[in-house]
Amino acid sequence: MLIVISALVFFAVDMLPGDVARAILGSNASTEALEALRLKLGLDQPAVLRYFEWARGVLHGDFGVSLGSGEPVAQAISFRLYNTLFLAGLGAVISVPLALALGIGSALWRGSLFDRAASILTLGAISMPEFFVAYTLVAWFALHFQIFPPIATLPPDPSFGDRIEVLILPAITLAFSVVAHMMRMIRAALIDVLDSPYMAMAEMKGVPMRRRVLRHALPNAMAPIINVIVLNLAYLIVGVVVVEVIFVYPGLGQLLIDSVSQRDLPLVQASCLIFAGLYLLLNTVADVLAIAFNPRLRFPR
Amino acid sequence: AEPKQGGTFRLGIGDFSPTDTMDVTSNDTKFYNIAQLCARNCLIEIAPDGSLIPELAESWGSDDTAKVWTFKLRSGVTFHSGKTLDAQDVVFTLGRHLEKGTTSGIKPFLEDVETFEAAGPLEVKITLKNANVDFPAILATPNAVIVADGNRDPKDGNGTGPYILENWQPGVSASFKKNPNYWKEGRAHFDAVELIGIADPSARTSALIGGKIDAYNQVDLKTVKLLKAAPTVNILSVSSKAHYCFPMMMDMDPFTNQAVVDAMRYGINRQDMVDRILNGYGTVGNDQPINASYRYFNADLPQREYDPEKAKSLLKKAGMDHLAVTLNVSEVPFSGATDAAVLYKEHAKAAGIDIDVKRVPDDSYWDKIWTHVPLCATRWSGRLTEDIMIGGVYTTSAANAGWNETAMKDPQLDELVIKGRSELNEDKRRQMYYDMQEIIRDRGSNNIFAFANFTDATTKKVATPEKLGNDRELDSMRAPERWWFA
Amino acid sequence: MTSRLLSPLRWIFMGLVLLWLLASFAAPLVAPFTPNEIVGSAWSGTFWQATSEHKGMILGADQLGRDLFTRLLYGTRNTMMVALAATVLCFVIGIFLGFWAAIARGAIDMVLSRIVDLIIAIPSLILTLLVITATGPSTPVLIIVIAIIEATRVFRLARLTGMNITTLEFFETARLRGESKLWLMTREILPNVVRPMVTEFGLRFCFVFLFIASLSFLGLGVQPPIADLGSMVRDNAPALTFGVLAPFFPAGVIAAMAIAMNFASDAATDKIR
Amino acid sequence: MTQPLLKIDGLRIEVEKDGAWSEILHGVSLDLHRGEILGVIGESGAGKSTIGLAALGYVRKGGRFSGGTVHLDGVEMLSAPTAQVEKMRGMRVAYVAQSAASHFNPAHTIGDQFAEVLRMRSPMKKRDIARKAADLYAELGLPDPESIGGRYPHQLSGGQLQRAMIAMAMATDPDLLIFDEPTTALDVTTQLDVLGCVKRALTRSGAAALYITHDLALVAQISDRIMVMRHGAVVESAPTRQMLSAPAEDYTRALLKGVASERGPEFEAPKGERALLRLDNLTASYASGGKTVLKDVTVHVHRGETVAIVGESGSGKSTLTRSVVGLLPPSDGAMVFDGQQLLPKLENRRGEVLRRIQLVHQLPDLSLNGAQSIGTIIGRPLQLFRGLKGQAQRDRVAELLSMLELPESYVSRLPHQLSGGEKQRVAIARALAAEPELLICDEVTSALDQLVAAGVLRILRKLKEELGLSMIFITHDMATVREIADTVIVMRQGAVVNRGTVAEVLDHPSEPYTRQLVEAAPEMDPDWITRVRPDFASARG
Ligand SMILES: Nc1ncnc2c1ncn2[C@@H]1O[C@H](COP(=O)(O)OP(=O)(O)OP(=O)(O)O)[C@@H](O)[C@H]1O
Ligand SMILES: Nc1ncnc2c1ncn2[C@@H]1O[C@H](COP(=O)(O)OP(=O)(O)OP(=O)(O)O)[C@@H](O)[C@H]1O
Ligand SMILES: [Mg+2]
Ligand SMILES: [Mg+2]
Repeated sequence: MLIVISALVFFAVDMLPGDVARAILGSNASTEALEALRLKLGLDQPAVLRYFEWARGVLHGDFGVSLGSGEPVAQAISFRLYNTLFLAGLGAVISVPLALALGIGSALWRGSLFDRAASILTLGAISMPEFFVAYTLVAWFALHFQIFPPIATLPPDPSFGDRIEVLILPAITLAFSVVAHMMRMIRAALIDVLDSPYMAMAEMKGVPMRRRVLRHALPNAMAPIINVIVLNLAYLIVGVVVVEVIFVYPGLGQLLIDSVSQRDLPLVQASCLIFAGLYLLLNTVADVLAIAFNPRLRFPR
Repeated sequence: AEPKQGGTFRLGIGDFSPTDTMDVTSNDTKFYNIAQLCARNCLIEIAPDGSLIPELAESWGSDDTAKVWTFKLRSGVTFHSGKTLDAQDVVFTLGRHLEKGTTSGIKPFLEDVETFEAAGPLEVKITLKNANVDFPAILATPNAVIVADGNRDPKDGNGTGPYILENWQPGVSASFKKNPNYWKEGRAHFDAVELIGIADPSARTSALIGGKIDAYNQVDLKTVKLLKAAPTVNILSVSSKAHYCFPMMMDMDPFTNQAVVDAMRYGINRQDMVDRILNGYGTVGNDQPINASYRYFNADLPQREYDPEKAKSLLKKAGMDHLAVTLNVSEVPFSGATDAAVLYKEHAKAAGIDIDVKRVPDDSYWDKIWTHVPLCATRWSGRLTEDIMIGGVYTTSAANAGWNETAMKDPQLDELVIKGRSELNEDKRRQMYYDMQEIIRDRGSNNIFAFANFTDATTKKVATPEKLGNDRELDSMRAPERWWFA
Repeated sequence: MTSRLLSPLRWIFMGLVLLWLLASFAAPLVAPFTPNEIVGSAWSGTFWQATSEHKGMILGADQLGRDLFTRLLYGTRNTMMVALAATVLCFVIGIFLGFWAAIARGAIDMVLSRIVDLIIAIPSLILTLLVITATGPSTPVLIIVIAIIEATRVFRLARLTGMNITTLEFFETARLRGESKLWLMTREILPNVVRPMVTEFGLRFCFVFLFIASLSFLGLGVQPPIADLGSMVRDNAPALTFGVLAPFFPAGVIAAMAIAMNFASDAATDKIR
Repeated sequence: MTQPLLKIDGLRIEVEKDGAWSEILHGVSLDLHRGEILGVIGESGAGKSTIGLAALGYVRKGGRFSGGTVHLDGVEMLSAPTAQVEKMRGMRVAYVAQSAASHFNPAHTIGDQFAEVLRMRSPMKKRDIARKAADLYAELGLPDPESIGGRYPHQLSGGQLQRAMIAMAMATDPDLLIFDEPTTALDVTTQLDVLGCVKRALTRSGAAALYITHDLALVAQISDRIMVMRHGAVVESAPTRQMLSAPAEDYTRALLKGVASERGPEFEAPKGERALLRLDNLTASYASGGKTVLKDVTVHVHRGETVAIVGESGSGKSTLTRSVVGLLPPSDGAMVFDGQQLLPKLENRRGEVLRRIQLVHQLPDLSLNGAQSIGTIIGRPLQLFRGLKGQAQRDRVAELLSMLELPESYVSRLPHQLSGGEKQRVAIARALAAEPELLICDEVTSALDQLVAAGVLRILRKLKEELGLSMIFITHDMATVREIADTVIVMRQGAVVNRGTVAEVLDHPSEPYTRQLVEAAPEMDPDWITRVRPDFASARG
């Protein structure tokens, strides 16, 4: 899978009109400088050869060097990857409990005012473009009330607290875009379960509501819930580009966009592979968790 | 007022790249430029009035063929590392731009150099193949900063400049602290400087208003009026050489016909462009690339005005009563290009010209669109000298090098450009440049409708000298060295 | 139940949205100005601070000085058409292939599922970027690209729900009659999964709407000067920092459309069974 | 007499249907004393479960109490505060649901579910609870009583689950137990086991019980009194023996009579004539290399003959039919239909072959496409196999409907607007529309209640006589076999263990497994269970 993706991305980016050298040197560069750079980067070689060259490196744990800066890719990516994961993690910490609370609440009180309000609010939130949410949050909470910093620049050696402080607004922005989807799916999954006979049985055993939901319903709705949470986590990681741009946060998404426009293949490749790898990893985690939560799969007969 | 000392100056910069390094032959972003001028000095500085004043070179001059140039270096200047500056450092540094396989941005301007030589411990001799009266100006650009002999490390920020590099994150930020031994008097007032790359214009604005940065460049002109009204913000605006164009390719239909070209140029309302796209932060253009920011601006040329009727009659002359053209744009050439194109479309409607605005991908704009389609949008940030601006873009040789965006090939213009380079007589030289401007305006096919100002924003805490440099933005990129906190 | 209490509000809301949609489709008749005409200076002249200069402007001017209300009407119409076209197309593709995989199983299912996984695993913004950079942007390309990317999500749902149906006895009976694949898809499976599909349609529509908007942010969306809600938000967004309300209007319309679409799909699913 | 343990008085319950409330229980009253077992019977939808649940003060989602009272040991369950109701439900009254499989929470072990209420509401220690569970499991005859509590529901068989459910209900030594058809989902032998458990457990604990079923023979075995319900109201209520010997109401009489069988003339296989369908030495499994589900099965069906296939659940009856129709190609053996080789794969069979063999499934809810009208469902094979369109098709559909005694107006209805028996008749009509020569019925009556099933059987018999159809009839109910079949094949674990005419196989079973099957079918006699299973003898008689 990863191999196919890497090949696909490599040749797709390679076939894009536009020229690495021009992209790196900018529009003012002289023809001669461009030619020089092309030679230096080995762009005179056919793409297939370069791909295999690259693939061989990767197999030996070497992702190559960035065409633009000459820095090793692994080094260029690692701290940005950490940043992106941190932001996505914070987004998840905000959105997952919120989505769970809203989803459980509206499944329990189906058709109630709470249910309706939650669904309208989250739908409204989902339909707001991210950059709009981001600008609005900045205008209010950073500029008007001055509670949070308007951009997420980090000091050279940021402490945990530093990070949290600057990332609150970006994380909320991210949460906006995923809470609705998660909440709706959680609600649907729970409603399926709540209607099942064993939930009625629990009620007939005199089990109080809280315990019914938490102990009886949730574990059985876990598979679809985990699935949607994981999908959205993947989205949080991959979908942060816009948020990173607006909040000036040095993450991987930003790097990926920059590298695509610079045709910096090793960087694009590595970033795409990381994204795809994370996606696959998360999917696997979802599968594993689904098994862990389902005794039928855990203890096959 | 007497500048105060101290504070950390945080500067938001809207043009940067993950590939920025401290290598002097690295690529040419504004982030890179400012960083270089923080850590290093040039031989020559451009004063706010545009004149060239001594920096690392105390004095310079040429023989009377304008081919051999001598630069006398200042004595006692030390690098951050403690090493003392000498001629060998200069020879090494400048030589790097001519090395084989270099990707230096000023290589084309130094192409005429035959040799760099150390004529003494503090004297450098440069011999040119062809005469160039304007040669010293080249050594005043931020690309021409001087590093210590042998310094090729892209991460090494060692220099003679006002600040010492402490931290460098490509495409993200850089931080500097004050150089306690800085040789220049009355400069470098901050304790520390931080450069932060912020691509999104709105993010730059919020960062400034929110107090995360003290100044930034490239103010979003769309909102500049709103920004100006903010109580904590100062807008700094100086006229510049940067111009906005809709170039037409003379070798592609329908612009093979000069009447059509002129109709297009009478069909644009330049003042409206300046008012709406630049929000007043600029001046109208006159279809030639030289303005009052250059030494030899021909102010006598009549201004081309918006005249739909004239455009119509020109079209009729060309045998058409209706013209439909496609204008390719993206936000790459300048922010607001799409809006400008849409505005142009509205203006041209009155002249019976139907402009179809086509938004093309940002990504391959320079490769696929520019000089490849009859009509697109461009922006030039201007060049050091009239010679480089005109010679580099409007001549036959420029066309061969792929830089001539109108495919203009005019033998008289080509000849004038060559002559202008070696003419030592000031008056004659001026007249030559006046003529060149007239030729481009009347016989060329660029639609240069506006010159933009350099527009920066600072908080009210920041104080600046009365007159700001206008060679580049942010006080000719020397804000960290020249500004202070009030 | 409280839902009864709320439903009049809901119908009023739906009525307003419908009215707005009608107005937008009759935009040339209703709008006070033409969409590209410049009538004032940037972000001036909302109705509460209108001067004589701004007669007839309700929500003021946009970043270029065009009438925001007029562009809002045109923008709704254009964006609706693109989003609807893309959503419908992605459902046609997704459902067809999803059902096909569910019926055929085996190798066909494997291949289709792998391809879908592949597309999903590549960040969609990057994918679009690649495709549009290669083909050049145009509305049909935009619709097709969005449809294909979103179709992968529909495929998964269609395949899963389809699989459930194929295990049921009436489906088996139809197979035993020797029915064609097309009949199996359209007559046996489809009518029985309308409910999840319609719900998904509402959500998908939102996502498509948003996707177009975020493409506009990267400059890949609908062509200017055609009004499009996403680009309108983007173009006016810088003013947000200064408390100008202009970007709120297109954003509000997007949200209202999305909410209405979901209400409509809810209502539709309530009707079914 | 003392105060009754459970007193339901004038109970009315409404449910919401299409936005309006309609009453499904019209003022039902009953008394139940300590130590007494009340059997509640009636056709499907009579309101039996509803009243059972009401004893817990519970009403299903979408329903509400609209009148009357439910007193449990003096507590009014309908108006008591939630906390008190929950406490009563946990400790004093317990419910045993019809399908244990779906009423156990799949995410927890049965031991945890057993212990849940005790842990919440009693001071018992964890260890003591486990002890108690093991004792109950042992008493109910579950294997490995010490460790079975650690298993998850899916790891138990249906019969075991049902017993675990009974154990769970008895965990708190409740005063009242509600059994809601605890054996309908089980095959006859398992049913007998569970029944025995119930009886013994009740005897031991001395609790009162409400035993709900639609099977008169079953209820006769276990209850002291019987209450007959219909359409949400009580038809009559009397002590068991009195009810069986002298039913007061017509409806009760009809119920009793429905069980008695009537038979047509004996079938004679025409000598020398080749069988219509010959299955010789079929072997099949679901996954290649997986468990062999059919082992060497040989079945012959002659023209006009009805072959019944019986056997416990999972014995491979359905699998056999799947092989015949082409859904599961056998790995070995020969299939010949009317002298022609039957191709193993459905995709390769010609339309004509598909037409001549028709299959009717067990669950009418699943075998009809809920999105198509009855007209379409029956019309489609007409169009596909016989090219009938328009008026001709409509006429034929009407004809088929009337043949199955359904009103013509049903053509425009959707399946969910029909009752279970009606749905099953539509499914049969659809099969007949193809004018098949062989009709395969896979448990077509087991999901229906007795009276409705009897109706369907009667029609099938009529069709068989009128059209001379050949049939394979799968069932696990011996009474049904007697009613419709000519020959019987008994299957066990994928193999045929016995075959012959109905009389040979059922009346004088020589093969041990067949005998077991025949004997496990309850008879309408209160003493039958003590006769076949002396170990279940109750102290109360
Ligand atoms: N929640 C509900 N919504 C709508 N109708 C209901 C609901 N619960 C029960 N009913 C209807 O009430 C009637 C009585 O149902 P109940 O389950 O008590 O019957 P039953 O005698 O137990 O039938 P069965 O033998 O099929 O279990 C049926 O017609 C049923 O369709
Ligand atoms: N799709 C399947 N895949 C794998 N095994 C199956 C499948 N369907 C049935 N089996 C297994 O095949 C065996 C025979 O099943 P079959 O459905 O033929 O039994 P049956 O006699 O019809 O039982 P019932 O009376 O419950 O309908 C069982 O052990 C069952 O678990
Ligand atoms: Mg019931
Ligand atoms: Mg079966």
